[in-house]
Amino acid sequence: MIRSLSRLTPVLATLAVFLAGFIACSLVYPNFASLRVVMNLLTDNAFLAIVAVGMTFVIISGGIDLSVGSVIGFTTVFLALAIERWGVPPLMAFVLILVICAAFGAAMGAIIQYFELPAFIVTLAGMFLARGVSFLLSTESIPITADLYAHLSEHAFRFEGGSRLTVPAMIMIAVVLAGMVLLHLTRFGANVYALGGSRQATALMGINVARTTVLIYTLSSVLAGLAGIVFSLYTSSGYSLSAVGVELDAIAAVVIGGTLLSGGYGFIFGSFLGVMIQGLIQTYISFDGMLSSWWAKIATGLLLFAFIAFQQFTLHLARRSRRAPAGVHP
Amino acid sequence: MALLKTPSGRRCGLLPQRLPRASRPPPAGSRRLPAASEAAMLATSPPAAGAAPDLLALIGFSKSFAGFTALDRVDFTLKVGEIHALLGENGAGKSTLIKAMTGVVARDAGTMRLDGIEIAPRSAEEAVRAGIATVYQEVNLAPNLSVAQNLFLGRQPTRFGLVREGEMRRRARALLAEFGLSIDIAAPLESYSVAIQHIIAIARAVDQSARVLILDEPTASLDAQEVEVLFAVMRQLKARGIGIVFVTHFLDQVYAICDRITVLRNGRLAGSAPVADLPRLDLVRLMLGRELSAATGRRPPHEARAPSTAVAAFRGLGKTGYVVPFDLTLRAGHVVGLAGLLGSGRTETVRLVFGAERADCGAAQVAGQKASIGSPREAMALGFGYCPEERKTEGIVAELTVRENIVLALQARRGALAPLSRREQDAIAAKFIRLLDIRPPDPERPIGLLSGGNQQKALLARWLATAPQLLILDEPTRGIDVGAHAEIIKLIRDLCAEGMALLVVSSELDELVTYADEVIVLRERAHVARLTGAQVEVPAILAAIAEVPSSASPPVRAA
Amino acid sequence: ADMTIGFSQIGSESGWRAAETTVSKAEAKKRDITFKIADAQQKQENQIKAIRSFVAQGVDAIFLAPVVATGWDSVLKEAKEAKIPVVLLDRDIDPAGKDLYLTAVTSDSVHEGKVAGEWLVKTVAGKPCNVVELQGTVGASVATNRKKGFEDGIAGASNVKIVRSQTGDFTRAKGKEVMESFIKAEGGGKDICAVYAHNDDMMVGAIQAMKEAGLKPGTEVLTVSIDAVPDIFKAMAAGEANATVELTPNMAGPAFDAVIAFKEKGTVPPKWIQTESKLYTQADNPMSVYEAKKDLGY
Amino acid sequence: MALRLPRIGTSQIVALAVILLANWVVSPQFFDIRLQDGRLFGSLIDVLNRGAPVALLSIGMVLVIAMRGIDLSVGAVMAICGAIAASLADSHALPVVLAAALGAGLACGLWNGLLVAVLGIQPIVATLILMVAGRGIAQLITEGRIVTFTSPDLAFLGGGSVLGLPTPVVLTLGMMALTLAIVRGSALGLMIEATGGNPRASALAGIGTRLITVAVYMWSGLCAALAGIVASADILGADANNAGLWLELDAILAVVIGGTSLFGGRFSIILAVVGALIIQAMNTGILLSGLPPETNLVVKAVVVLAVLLAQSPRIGGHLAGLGVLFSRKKP
Ligand SMILES: Nc1ncnc2c1ncn2[C@@H]1O[C@H](COP(=O)(O)OP(=O)(O)OP(=O)(O)O)[C@@H](O)[C@H]1O
Ligand SMILES: Nc1ncnc2c1ncn2[C@@H]1O[C@H](COP(=O)(O)OP(=O)(O)OP(=O)(O)O)[C@@H](O)[C@H]1O
Ligand SMILES: [Mg+2]
Ligand SMILES: [Mg+2]
Repeated sequence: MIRSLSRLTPVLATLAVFLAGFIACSLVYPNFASLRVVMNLLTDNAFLAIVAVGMTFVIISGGIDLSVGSVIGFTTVFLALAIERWGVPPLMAFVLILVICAAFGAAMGAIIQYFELPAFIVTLAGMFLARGVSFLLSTESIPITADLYAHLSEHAFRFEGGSRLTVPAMIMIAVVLAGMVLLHLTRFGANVYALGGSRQATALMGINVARTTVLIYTLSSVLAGLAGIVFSLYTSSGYSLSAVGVELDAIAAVVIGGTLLSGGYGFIFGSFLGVMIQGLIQTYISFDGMLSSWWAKIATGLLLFAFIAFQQFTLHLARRSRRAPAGVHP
Repeated sequence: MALLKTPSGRRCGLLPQRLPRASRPPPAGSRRLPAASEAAMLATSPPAAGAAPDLLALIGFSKSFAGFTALDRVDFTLKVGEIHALLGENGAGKSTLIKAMTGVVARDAGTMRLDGIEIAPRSAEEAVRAGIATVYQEVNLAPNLSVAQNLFLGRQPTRFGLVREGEMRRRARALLAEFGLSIDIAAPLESYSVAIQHIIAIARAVDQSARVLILDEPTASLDAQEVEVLFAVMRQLKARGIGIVFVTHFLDQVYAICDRITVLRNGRLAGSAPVADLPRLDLVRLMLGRELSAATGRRPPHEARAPSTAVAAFRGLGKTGYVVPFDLTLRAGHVVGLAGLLGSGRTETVRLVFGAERADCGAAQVAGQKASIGSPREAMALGFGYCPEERKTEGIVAELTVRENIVLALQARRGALAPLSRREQDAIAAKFIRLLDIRPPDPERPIGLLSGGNQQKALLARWLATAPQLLILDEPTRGIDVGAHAEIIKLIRDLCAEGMALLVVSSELDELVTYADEVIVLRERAHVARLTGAQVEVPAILAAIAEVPSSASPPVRAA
Repeated sequence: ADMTIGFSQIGSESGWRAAETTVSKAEAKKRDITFKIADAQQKQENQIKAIRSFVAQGVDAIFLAPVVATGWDSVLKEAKEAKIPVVLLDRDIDPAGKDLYLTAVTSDSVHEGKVAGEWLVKTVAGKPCNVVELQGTVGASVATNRKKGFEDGIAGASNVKIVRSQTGDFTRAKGKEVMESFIKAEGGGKDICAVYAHNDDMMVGAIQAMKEAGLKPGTEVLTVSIDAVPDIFKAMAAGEANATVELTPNMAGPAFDAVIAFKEKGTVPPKWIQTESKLYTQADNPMSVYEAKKDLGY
Repeated sequence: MALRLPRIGTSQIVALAVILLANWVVSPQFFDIRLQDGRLFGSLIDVLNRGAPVALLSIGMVLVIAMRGIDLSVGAVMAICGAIAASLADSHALPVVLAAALGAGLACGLWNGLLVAVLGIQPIVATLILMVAGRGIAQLITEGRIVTFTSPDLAFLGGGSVLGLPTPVVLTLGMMALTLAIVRGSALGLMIEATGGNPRASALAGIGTRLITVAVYMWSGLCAALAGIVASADILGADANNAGLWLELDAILAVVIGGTSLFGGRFSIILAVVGALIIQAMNTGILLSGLPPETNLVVKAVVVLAVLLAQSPRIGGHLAGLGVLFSRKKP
């Protein structure tokens, strides 16, 4: 039991780091410790967290998906065009884009699987492709004026002091929970972990590795599409340059959350915390506001370092304290 | 109660001594018959070979890898309710035949019938669906998943699509209990030793097997008790009419349980016969294509040896939570053996000695000088060498060639800036390939493509190439065939005669006593007995191992 | 004035942007305003976050240099709900949001392109002229607008023709690389009559490429670009560049004044405070302009 | 990853040749080369010259990747070192300028190496820290401006030529030769491949894996510094905002096109450089083609996929040789 609990240590360490960071920020800025800041964290990072959930599956399986940022960009452009220019009803457009994304992800997964190519490069090509196609669709930013959008962006649980739990945040929370169930409680989830532990062993155990791989990339792309929908709700527009570099943010969040980039270990909740830590760093920097743009970057880097070093240290302590005395093996 | 790595009797026909084991009823008969008569007895007992219908029939299996022929028109038949030994030297093609059968390796030619119906599985998944469950030679489970998940991966009990964790754990416990294993099944697989991982792999396959069960060297890392448990399970399956293919290098086990033997040599079918028709000597000749040199005899009497200088001495070396502090002296020309149960701390002991794990107390003296050993590098600088137990994860670098793997340690000791010339490397590789008979004798082949036993030999070569003063070997003969086994034991003796100090961990006690000058017995991560001279005998070691432990539960697992 | 203003700046992708930041800070200091700048690193989501956090901090006004025209409705509504006036700098946003901000201090980038195009038409005076165009980042609204404006500017002159157009990502290095390949593709550059670049940085790179290829920019090949950063004046002084259209980095100054007037006197400023798009040529004493501009933080 | 017999790199060379031919089709003067002012001049030379920064980065990156690492910071390190070089160029002699810039690159590499080898942080996040902060540092040095210089010495490194070849090309070849000499002339190459292949086994075999890790990141920093100097020298100024932006992805792509696995192990420096040339040939081809810029990325995606598929074990017939028998376990 102790050994199985110990697998949670990285997540607990990340949680501790996040809380410590939040408290530290609140001590510096009195306005910080407010429900509003927390709700903003949730809303502003909703699309990132949704992508990070998909990315967690991919990374745990030993892969990587660099295409997600571009898929978000593509999704927003597609939605804007479909709704504004082609007159597709918004809900219909959502379904359509998710199907397109699923096909896109499945294609990448199939190429990775059947041609035995590195995921990094296949999804990099996917990243070029998705962004390139959105340029072809439109290089202009297109506002989405559909009623549904206005309605959804108005819709929110409102709390005291003007803070709101918005639709994007609610979708994100649902995705995180569903991701946790899928990863931790289903056969598919176990197969994902097994793939990351040893691809070859998984095949030898009689798991359909090809199907699992294709499904994983499909899932990641579908979630990226969903994140794109959320992003378009968030900005009520479609723009081919939106969400550039989000793949790196998502990967960083997943890894900060305690998932091993080499696969096999990790938790959805950890990735969620990773997203929140990144959001926290940004919020801190914008609260400070006195940093010139370069100092802001340096500070972001240093804070990232501080968080990771602290996390490493916490893990180290946790491991040390768990070591039993001689002769009594856990 | 303690699980024991009992002496084998596995290879020399010695009687296995049993230790009291509260939780498990003593197996029927405390004595086992000598191998030959046992085989004779088995041959007369049902099911009579030949009477049963063919379950699995392979015809003309061929496979070559980039010009190298691993299988050449091999035929093989397995009958209903038969346990069929598949034997051969390292690299003979046993594992390849198995992988070709299950579709993991695409065969070049050959047809295969199960119950008279032609099948051609193209992946392990299809093989399992066709009713063929397999334990491959290298443990092939997901190291990061829990034991329970590994047992039920792909077939977990579910409700509404969700895995019923509780139910799965319950079943996992029940399944492992059949194998006398009571471990934390929620812990990740990799936290257990290879031996336990192997049992888990077997349990998974047994639980899956519908028609055919294939076991590729399942017993390599098991001790006698576990082997016995496995055999009991195999007999049950056999009674249910399941056909079992069994690969091993322990001939006693063949005679103890198998009905029929098929021997491969250099990828060809060398012969196939009921056990009764193939006495041990004939079998060995069939496998090797020659007589076995009489190398496994007893070594000269212990008294004859004068105490020599200490190469290394450790005082109070230990680490909290890892190994209780111990004293250990290693002398030139002496072999110190470490004996104990699974998880008794033998591997831990040698890792401390080699600095692979940093000790937190104690002192070391090497060649009379005070020394600190904080890392393998420091240990190597002092003339130590360490051939680890877990070949796949800690030994080989799979994609490097045999040559590169062999020179790796020597090169590391010389430092990056003093590279061995290609000529020197070729010479070293050629020398050890010849000396240890590594097959195929191609130094430029990625080592990952060699058979398991040949990888083990190349690792041994890696350390021999550094000509160490102290060589530490952890289970050096695991997975090695009869012929090579004898060679390696001879090699250990020769090294010893040349004045090298050796520290050897081995689970095969009667092999250990043939070369050890001193045996240290471990229990629960502590050194509990030291046997020297005439005391180095299997019964004495067993007695020391068996001494009722002071605390209630033994480490790692309890029965 | 004793107030705190938050500025969501796009990023620091170019010298011009750096100058805008520097000048804004200086202007804030002049007026004793606490000025918080959040660098969005070219990401709209970061700008939205920054605005949210300014609202959470309760600043007195928010300046926004929007990276893209659309998608500001909901966050600007939040600011409005919190009764914080927003001023747009440098770029406008989508018309749907007009009531969401106080005023916009911007230049008209279509107009800039047009000024450049008209200058070229006038300068070649009816002679046939093949133009190569160095575009800004694909999808950036400034690039789209400056392209459109230039095309409008040359629309009437059938002798002026864009023969090649590629993106140089607004950077010197890419400007140089793209120009190199234009020269190769257009017969060693002999067929190129003029270069139009969406910003001066790309033009500086392109000038280098032309010089290395043995061409004479400024005489053999005409150049016209936009922004008026100091280095282009150096090139003009050396006779290697012909014209540039100024985009002033001082957008914040008028914005501060508008906010102060609004806060203190309740004066509602006009919806659009347009900055001048002044054309500079070699005739405008480039060296003195260079001296005047070189310490502005470009 | 399945084990295969050693690669010879035919597929990469063929890919490069095919792309060059395609360039020739879209632009018939592609192979024309003329001598002007003692310097070769032509599209082919442009491919070499413009490919130099990514080629330099890939020389360092291939070693890092062979060690199972990754270095996302190279673009930022380029910016830092370019900024240092440009800001010192007019006030100091060239050796001082170079020493400062290269020293900064080594220091950046040391930082990365320490985070990875000593603190045990996963390489991708460890180097992400410098990727983010490094660009800030570079901008701090230039204060966000483009710092220009006039020193002809430094300019020579970007725009000059040696024996007709542009200096960046010569520098790249020199760096490649030097790296090859160090790595293959000593046992370092073997040790890097062993460590990347199986870190635990290598440590037990007595290889000083930590030291090598730090050294390899430092070398990557050095290569990035040189790339940064070249990039600054090329435009006679340091553009801290844009220098090396996203080039880390190109460098990684080059390494992978060059056949080195992202899971470490066997590597080839020459093929990584060929990979960089493949990427640049593609970019140059796109510029020459006259297609509208909106299509750039789509073309790039298609070409990258085609190059990869040609390398796939399933398609590149003879390379497929051996099946999936044993595979390396990941940590
Ligand atoms: N993928 C492969 N590529 C090249 N050669 C291979 C490959 N797989 C196996 N071989 C070769 O085929 C031969 C047979 O190997 P196999 O693993 O079947 O031997 P084995 O009989 O199981 O030996 P052991 O008792 O040592 O396990 C060996 O010489 C091995 O080197
Ligand atoms: N701290 C630990 N956590 C989890 N598992 C451990 C730990 N320490 C040891 N083990 C596992 O328990 C196994 C048995 O321990 P140990 O290596 O001491 O046994 P041994 O006496 O060498 O027996 P053998 O080598 O025959 O398995 C180890 O190989 C290892 O896999
Ligand atoms: Mg085998
Ligand atoms: Mg052991």
